[in-house]
Amino acid sequence: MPQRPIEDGLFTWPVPDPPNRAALIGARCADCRAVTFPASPGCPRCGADRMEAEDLPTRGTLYTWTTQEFLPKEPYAGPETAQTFQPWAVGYVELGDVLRVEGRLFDVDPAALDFGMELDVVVRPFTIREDGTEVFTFGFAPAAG
Amino acid sequence: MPQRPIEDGLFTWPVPDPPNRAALIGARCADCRAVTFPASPGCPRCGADRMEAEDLPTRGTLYTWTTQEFLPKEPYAGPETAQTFQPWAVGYVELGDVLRVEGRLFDVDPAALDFGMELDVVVRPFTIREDGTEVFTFGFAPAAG
Amino acid sequence: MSDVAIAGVGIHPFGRHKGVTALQMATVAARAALADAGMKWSDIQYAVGGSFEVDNPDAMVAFMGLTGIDFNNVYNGCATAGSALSLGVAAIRSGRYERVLVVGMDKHPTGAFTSDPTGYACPAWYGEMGYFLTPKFFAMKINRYMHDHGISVETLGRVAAKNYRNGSLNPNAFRREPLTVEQIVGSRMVNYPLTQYMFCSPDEGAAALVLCRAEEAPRYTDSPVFVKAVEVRTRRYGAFEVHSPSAPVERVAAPTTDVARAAFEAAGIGPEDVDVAQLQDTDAGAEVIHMAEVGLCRDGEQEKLVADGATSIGGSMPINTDGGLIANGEPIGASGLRQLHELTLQLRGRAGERQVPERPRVGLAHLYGAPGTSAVTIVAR
Amino acid sequence: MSDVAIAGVGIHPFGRHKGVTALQMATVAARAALADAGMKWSDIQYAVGGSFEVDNPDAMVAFMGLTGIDFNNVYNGCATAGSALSLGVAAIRSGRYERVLVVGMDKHPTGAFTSDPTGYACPAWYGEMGYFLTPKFFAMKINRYMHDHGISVETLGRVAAKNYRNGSLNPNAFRREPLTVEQIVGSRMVNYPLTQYMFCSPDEGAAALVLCRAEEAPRYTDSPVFVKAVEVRTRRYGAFEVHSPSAPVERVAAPTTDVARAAFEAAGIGPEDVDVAQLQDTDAGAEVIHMAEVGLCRDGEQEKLVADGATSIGGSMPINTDGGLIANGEPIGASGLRQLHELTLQLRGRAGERQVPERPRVGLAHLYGAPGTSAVTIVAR
Ligand SMILES: [Zn+2]
Ligand SMILES: [Zn+2]
Repeated sequence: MPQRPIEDGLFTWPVPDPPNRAALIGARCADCRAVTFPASPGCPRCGADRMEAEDLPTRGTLYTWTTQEFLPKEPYAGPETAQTFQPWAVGYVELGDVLRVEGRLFDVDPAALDFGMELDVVVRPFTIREDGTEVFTFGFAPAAG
Repeated sequence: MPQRPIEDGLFTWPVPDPPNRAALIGARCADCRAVTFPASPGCPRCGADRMEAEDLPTRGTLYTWTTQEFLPKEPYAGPETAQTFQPWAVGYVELGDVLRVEGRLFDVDPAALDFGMELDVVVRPFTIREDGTEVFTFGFAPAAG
Repeated sequence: MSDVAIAGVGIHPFGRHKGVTALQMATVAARAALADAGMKWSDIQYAVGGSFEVDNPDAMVAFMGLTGIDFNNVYNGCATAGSALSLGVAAIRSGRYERVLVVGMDKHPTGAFTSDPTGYACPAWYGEMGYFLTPKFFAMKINRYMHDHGISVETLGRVAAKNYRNGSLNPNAFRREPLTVEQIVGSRMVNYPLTQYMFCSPDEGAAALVLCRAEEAPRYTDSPVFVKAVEVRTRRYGAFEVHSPSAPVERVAAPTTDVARAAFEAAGIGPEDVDVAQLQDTDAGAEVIHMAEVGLCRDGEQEKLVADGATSIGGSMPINTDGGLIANGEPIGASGLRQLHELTLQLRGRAGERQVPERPRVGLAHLYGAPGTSAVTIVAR
Repeated sequence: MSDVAIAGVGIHPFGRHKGVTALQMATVAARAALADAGMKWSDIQYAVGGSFEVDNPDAMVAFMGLTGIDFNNVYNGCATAGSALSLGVAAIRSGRYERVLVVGMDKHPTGAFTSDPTGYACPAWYGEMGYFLTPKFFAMKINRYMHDHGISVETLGRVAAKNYRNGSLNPNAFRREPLTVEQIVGSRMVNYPLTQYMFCSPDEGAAALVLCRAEEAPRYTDSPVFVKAVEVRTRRYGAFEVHSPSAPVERVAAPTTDVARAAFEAAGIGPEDVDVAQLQDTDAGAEVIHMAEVGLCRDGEQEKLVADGATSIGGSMPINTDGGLIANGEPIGASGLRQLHELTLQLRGRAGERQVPERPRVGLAHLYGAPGTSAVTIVAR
């Protein structure tokens, strides 16, 4: 089955070190050093337009979260139907002292989520498109130790 | 087959006199006597909100026209496909000294249309909806004499 | 520069109105505002219309009368009415026009708002992943806020219950059934910790204001309300805002805080002078956060204030006296003008069953919308 | 009241730009306008954005920098840029702000524009019948106009050929291939008497202006262009306008005529003073009609003027020197700012191959859009 990321240039996977971890690809402003994810054509902090790609830290802490308990309307492109939909958790994870990134929270009971818990960047299957391509996306899962 | 007008309150058909003619239902402002078609909740001329329904003249003259040579996108609800589409003519017809009303021009070769030609208000089949209802609409056709 | 007065207000009830178009509702609201001011449509020299669903609010001239008026349409998300009002006020202050209509309208389909993420500077994949949803963000914001500032779920329930109670006193509200804290907290979870009855719903409605020069106000009304300030601001870098795939760790004040400060400075008063406020309560948590962001209290004080009933109609800091978004729903273009409609009635002392007991002198209206835009208006009599 | 100058102009090429969002194009145009003025984004205190497809043009702050700016979005159909510019100008004239960005952007799908008729005060059946289409109306308007005023089909072909020729000299244009009158008149009939190549197409692009107080202009540019007037008007009862199921027999002047008169009066000049004009040429017939409606000639004189080349770049009345909508296409929010971009270059004497020979002093830009709204801007050096 052909496989592809949900978007090119979003994450590096796997990274050589640590093993089995993924790294999100941000951009750092050459002028004021602010970091964006995903890479932005302009710096939201100072307005400069020289942005350089940079891998973000692969581990972080949970800043906040919620549960998504209804099936989103389009443009949501996940595989569920109203019948098969199961609530999921989504949160902002603080990667180093750099940036809080939003993503799905995998492998964890929402009731067990807590502020400050350690999470790793992971890549998981998201859906299978009509043309048979399996689409992968990024998210976070409890730190593997 | 169930039949219905494309919209209620748009035309009276047939009218008793002259026979086989239809009358469009406009609204006349109780204050300034301006007439609208279709009936409007407010007067475009003076802003008053007392509008009274009134049948418009059933014969008029062609003010201007064009041809529609491509299949309109939605919300167009006609029965054609890209394969079956045939250009049609559409124009503004001056009904008495009251109002110019836009509508399809039936039973006439577009090349034979001319400014000032006499046209009657007519009602014709427009499309058949998925539920089997035949929808009728109004338009204009060369005056029957 | 001329000061600006509200000469008249009008509203079309909020809710669901099958067969009535948004432009028709706007016409009803505008005619009511004109009647309230004792003006004719032809007296109006300039109009500003706001809507999400209607491409061209100015098309209502077909129903109002084709006077050839200069009519400008604006859209700034849920802050649309603030933008519309600011243009109307600026047109009078600058001396360009003397009598202005500001009108908002919308007719939304049911369910959470959605749109094309790339029109909000978000990548397409953000929508494909199911992240382009406002309720989810608001839930995450209040979840962290509750943790940081000791706000309980009961407080969210009390805020919503207060708004449903106020809505039950408002003949123009969408939700007119009072609900208990238990019913609200126990309703279906939508986005933890926010339940179904803690959210407002998109709906339908329209509201309108007629503005005039302050000097001329006595010609049109025996109880003029003056617009002391109306400000609009987008977010600064470091604000934690909706529709953000990422947010910097560095934090600055929210756009609501920025815009409230600017409005208070322009009005020459402070939060302590506000007698009645209408705050953007997209959900019960938003009302809690916005109380602090606009400066009506400090972070965390909401827990006691709400429990003590301070934000109820009879309390020391009445908020969302007409039921807010929670009881009225949110027709985006109209929502902020509904707030001004309510403040005008309150300052006139004509809010009926929901009148704040000591007739208020100063009112504040606050809006917040995607992608991080806020508006604050301060009115006084 | 301060006069207003154009301190800088910027444009993103018009055409088709796969993979580039409208907000990204707007960012390119805005950065170019800032660079032209020698300003930084943080110098800008207020911005006005216009778009049809983008809900929130203000979301471009994510790319420009999150400065917390007051940013207002407007939409007035094809007259959007006129509305945006009028707000930017008013903000400076009133003394509220000193440095303002006005930006327009759009990224349309192919094919004729369509939308929900009820948002234009039209009944739903009008759309179901296939009548809610602008090209059809413009064809009916020019058909009658040609009959009343003796305009030939060849004149329509010559107008379009002139615009394609001008577009071939414009590196930012969408259509850069010159076409002959025969090719244009002989192309596929779309709506009689208008053929395919007589129409502009919806496309993609962005344009931006930086405005400042006239007194400050020398700080930013060695060739300031001043905004002498910008006016917007809707139609009066009796104007013959697009999206009208019916029209009164009683006729009054078109909104274009009304707004041009208002603009000339505000600028203190007359049509005879205009050295170069950009007119809304949604189709070749529209340019012909708008020549008379704005007052550049009398009804019927276009036949000879066009045949004599008066509206060519080297003629006595150069019109649409950058190719107009016919060669540039129409990204609605950006279209009118493209006109101002071109007029600024022409008045600066820096329009390159398409420079009007005697460097013009006064320029006029005209927009017309559904449901009958027109804007005219007059600039001078
Ligand atoms: Zn930077
Ligand atoms: Zn009338």
